[in-house]
Amino acid sequence: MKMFEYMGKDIFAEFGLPIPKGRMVTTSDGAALAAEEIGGPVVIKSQVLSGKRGKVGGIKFVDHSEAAKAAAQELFGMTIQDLPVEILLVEEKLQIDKELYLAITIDSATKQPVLIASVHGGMDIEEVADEHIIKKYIDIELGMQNFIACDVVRRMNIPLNSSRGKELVKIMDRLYKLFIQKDAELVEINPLVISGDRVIAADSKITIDDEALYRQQDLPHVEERTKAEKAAHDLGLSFVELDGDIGVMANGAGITMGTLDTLSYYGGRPANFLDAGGGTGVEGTAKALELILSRNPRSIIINIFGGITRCDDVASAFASIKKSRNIPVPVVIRLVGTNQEAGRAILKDVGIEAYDFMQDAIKKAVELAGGN
Amino acid sequence: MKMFEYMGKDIFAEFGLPIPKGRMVTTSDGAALAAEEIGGPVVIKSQVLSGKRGKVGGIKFVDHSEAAKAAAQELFGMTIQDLPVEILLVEEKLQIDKELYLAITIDSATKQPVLIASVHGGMDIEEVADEHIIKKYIDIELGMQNFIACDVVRRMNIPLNSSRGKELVKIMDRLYKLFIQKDAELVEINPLVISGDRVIAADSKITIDDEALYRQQDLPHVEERTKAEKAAHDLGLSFVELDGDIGVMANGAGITMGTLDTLSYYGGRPANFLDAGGGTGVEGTAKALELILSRNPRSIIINIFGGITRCDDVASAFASIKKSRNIPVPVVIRLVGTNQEAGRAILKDVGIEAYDFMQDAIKKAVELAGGN
Amino acid sequence: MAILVDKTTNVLVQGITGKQGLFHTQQMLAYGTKIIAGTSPGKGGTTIEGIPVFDSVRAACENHKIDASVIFIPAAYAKDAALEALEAGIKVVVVVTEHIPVHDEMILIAYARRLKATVIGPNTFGIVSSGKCKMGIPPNQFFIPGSVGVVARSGTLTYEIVGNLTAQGIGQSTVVGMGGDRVVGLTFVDVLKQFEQDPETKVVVLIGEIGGNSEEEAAEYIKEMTKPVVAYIAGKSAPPGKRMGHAGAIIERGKGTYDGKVKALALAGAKVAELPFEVPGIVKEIIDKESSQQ
Amino acid sequence: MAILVDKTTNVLVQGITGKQGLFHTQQMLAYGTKIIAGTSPGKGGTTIEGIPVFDSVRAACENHKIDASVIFIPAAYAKDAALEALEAGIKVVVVVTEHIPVHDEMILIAYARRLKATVIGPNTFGIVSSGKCKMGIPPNQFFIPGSVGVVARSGTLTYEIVGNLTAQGIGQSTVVGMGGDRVVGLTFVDVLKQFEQDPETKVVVLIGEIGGNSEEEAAEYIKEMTKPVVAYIAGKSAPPGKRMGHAGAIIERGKGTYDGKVKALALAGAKVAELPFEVPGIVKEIIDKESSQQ
Repeated sequence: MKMFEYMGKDIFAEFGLPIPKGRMVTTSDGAALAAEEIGGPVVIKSQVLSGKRGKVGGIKFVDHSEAAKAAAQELFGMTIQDLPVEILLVEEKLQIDKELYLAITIDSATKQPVLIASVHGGMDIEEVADEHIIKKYIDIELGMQNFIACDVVRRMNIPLNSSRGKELVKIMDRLYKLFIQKDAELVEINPLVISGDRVIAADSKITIDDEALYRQQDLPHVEERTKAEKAAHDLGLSFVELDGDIGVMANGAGITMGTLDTLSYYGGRPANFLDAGGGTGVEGTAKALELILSRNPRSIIINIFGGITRCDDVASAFASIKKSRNIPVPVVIRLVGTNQEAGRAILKDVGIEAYDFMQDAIKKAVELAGGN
Repeated sequence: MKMFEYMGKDIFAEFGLPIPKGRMVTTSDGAALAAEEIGGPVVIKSQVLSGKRGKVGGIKFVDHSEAAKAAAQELFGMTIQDLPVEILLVEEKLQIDKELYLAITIDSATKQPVLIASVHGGMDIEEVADEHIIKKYIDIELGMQNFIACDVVRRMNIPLNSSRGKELVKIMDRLYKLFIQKDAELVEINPLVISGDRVIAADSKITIDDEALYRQQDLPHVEERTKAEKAAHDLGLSFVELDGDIGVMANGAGITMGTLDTLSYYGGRPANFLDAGGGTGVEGTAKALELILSRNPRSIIINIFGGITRCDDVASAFASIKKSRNIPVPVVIRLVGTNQEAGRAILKDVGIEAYDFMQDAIKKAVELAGGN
Repeated sequence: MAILVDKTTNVLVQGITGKQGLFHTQQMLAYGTKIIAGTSPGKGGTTIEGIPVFDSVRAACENHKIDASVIFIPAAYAKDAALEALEAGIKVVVVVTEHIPVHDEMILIAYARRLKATVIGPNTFGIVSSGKCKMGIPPNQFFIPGSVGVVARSGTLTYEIVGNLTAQGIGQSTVVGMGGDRVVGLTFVDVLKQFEQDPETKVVVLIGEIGGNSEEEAAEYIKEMTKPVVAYIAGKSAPPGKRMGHAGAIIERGKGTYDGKVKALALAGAKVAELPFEVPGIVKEIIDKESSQQ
Repeated sequence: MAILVDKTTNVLVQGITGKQGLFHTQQMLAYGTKIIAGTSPGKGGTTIEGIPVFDSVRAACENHKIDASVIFIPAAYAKDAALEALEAGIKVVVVVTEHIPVHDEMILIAYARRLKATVIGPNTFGIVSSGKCKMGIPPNQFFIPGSVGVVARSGTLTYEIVGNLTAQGIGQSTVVGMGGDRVVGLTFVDVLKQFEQDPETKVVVLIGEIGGNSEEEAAEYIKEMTKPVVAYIAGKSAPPGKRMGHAGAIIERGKGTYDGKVKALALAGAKVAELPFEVPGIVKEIIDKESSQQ
């Protein structure tokens, strides 16, 4: 779950990480008031879950509160990468002496947290040359230790005895605590601004592990999924909308991808990715079909190779749906694996002959969709 | 640093460990009031840093507040193992279904925390047979995990699904948190009382690592040392009063013990143990001598083998003291090690010929004390 | 011979009394797995399917020699269960559970590494040493003994490919599911090294997918291998930036692409199948060629 | 030969610019120790006594091959310094610092154990491989090369005994101070095993004290040793329940007594001296006897 910048900064504050003076507003009057409270020049930033807002004019600098109101009105009218701007963050404008980059994320290869730092902050870290990026893997059993932060500061060529050096050591320590305690996949400060003697997080980017949300109940909820994707997720289905005309359902991410690849190979175009996962019952299967049908496909391919998923369960679910509602397009089913004989018998009763091999079933589905 | 029972229970409460209803009082009127607040029968417990208070009548059970006042008056008149009773803890009297034992301490051999549990609580754990004691070493990098507590509960033959089993798992988890967060050397609950559905810490014993007190500033301070021992400690000296008539000073615990052993071997009786440690200056040496003289010895042996301690420093310190004050008893000095030539020259200037070997010096000191 | 688990492996099932635990215990027993104990806190002393149940792993280990454990425990408690198995000294731990928080995964894998134990998963179908021992959830009928070692990230895709191998009479030495999560215990390289050492394994099938860089790392090792490797990478048609089910299966910032992986593998000498059902044919060709050369 | 450190050991001094660090660096250099770098955060790039100073251990290791580190850092920061040395891959770390919180000691020793590194101390005088390498604070003049291995808990008592050995012309292979704290990196057994393996060591002197049970554990191992062991235990005259300086030196609950330790050691075949200055005579007797037998 990605957090909005202002939410991330609230969390930063909770962990003692320095943030600019400011607050979130939802009206242009609110923006004017906030600017007045802050006093002096302010920056007004659109709160959207997109990293590109600066480039498309989603951030404005103004000198006083009247200008803030006007700027806010303008921003509230924008959409950034299809996302309407509904929230703004009004903050003191920082004097910027230097922009650093600091992040902690998870490294799949070494299976541990990695701290990433650079003295070339302010731009997308992907654009920073490798030799300017410092990576420090953190032993998760040892955790963040003072010497680790000190050594990163040294590698940044920032004097350890300077006030900014000491401040950075503290920031790394607190950022790591946040990363651990909030089950973060990513915490990023870009830029981390050096402003005179202060070191301040001018932006925040926090992604929380979806699987850990159950134990992070005090975090605000942010919904990134489309309505359909969310409905699917709540049922344990993984659903992604694509732009073709053949509905796809399979059980398992790998085989679903394999199904899409095969479909494309035979000239078909998938309308969706739908991984029904393991052990989906009648409700899940019904919902899955509904999602697929919502894309108005010309045909549907269901490709099941049962492990945890039992073929008879899938067949029963499909049969009961087929009896109770109209499915307006042809459905091709491939069904093998656990309890496959029982499953095939159930399908036969509702007039469907299951396929043995996925390539045959997929070919058939492409054919039934009538090509492109 | 040992904590009083009532302090330990405050800390227990801070960590969510269940304690009886009650509070600390310092007057008998206060005891009566506390008993009234609690309602029903209460127990009044002398707050002294001695484990034997129960056996000498330092704990009283009464049924109402008038009786509480009388009992408190009686307790305030007591001394327990030389310690005057100045504080009482008044608590609800628990219905006791079973008494357990639970503690976490540090195991020197395996260099890690060890959880100790027994279903035979209520008595000194030293009196419990080995086969009734459960020990579980805790990997300090892994910490306390649910499965560890569950397995201890299983070994106590308490059903894991029972409410008391679940409560115990929670208590172990919290006790370990306390142990770690408070830099404890020992946390002990004896007895841990099972009272109906409740599991309650009827007593508390917490010892905090003295070396960690600097980072445990929010703990109340408890002084266990005698005045002289405390003065010594504040100067980095380790001082223990003994009952002989020869003053002893050496540098290092081992050599001080070796000096005492040798002194005893030659028929002398030490008046004290004084380890001056490494690198004591004029002030420390002067204080050390003062402490030794406060025991009215007949002679003094100073046994220095210099490593961190530099012989010239010790000699200078001693010489300056000898010049400024009267030392009423003979002092024998053995001085070898770092900068020994310089040290010996300094001593020679104040009329003292240092010895080479400790046995010779010690023999001389015993001789000068005039035997027994 | 086989890798990691074998005919003689004494298996513990953690969470044996749960719905999934029980169903798959029955399936594993039917496959011939030597399950000798199970755990279920509070149910110690009972038996299920003839298997003794204990309150804890320690309790099981006090009564039986256990070599490997397979975990069917809900995500919120799975870390504790895996740590418990590791702490008790079990050296192969299969974590079937999906949806485990990634921080929990980092902790349990760090602990396993310290104890020099192997964690298979989390979020894995498990491991099958065909005809000898199955730990996990794959359907029994598709796994027959033979000389092909299979290692994969994804479950059903593996069944698909192994099922097709079996349909063509090509058996497997061991089939290993590394798990679909971002942080898992094994890498392709870990498993390839074992197959390289295993006398029973003649050909290795690697089933990868887009995202991450473990296929690229595998390619580096494949260069040194003496045994032929056949690979299939899922996700050729997946659009960048969209997460396809697995935490790992996403093309981000131009890394972990299909083309990059295929190129690395091909350069390393692996034969790369374009579609999943092409794998058995390529394997068969290699086997036939090798046997004709002997 | 010697144990743990030798002529070729490249030594780092952590806290080299502090008062103690500097004084003992001079002493160690005078003894012939191969000190090749020091650390002092914020002073990287300078030199002291001709030794290059770095901001961190990693920075030192980037520029020099370091084999061992000796730490002169105040108690509150000593854990971090020791972890830093260990994390940088240094395999012998001598922690001279006293008054380190015991929880910090448990953490750093657990980490060292994981990395298979040796921690000497905390609260130790250090280690001397006589005539080759001194890491720590003992006075130089009392340590001459020879065939006696010495292992002790206490510092000055060791100088006392080693000084007397040297005065009688009996040199030492290596002298190891385990440290006086309740939790330290080494046990007597760890060190005895090394002496047993070291060809240069002919006789071992064990200097123990009341409290704890490491002397009793040592006795168990001494039974298996081929080399003669001479022991002295301090604290015969100490009253029970009083802590004598060291965290360890206390007789509690009837455990760790003088008599118990002496009995265990004597039963194991060690010669136990009653007073510290008797040790050299007993060692000399053993050496003379052995050389007359050859």
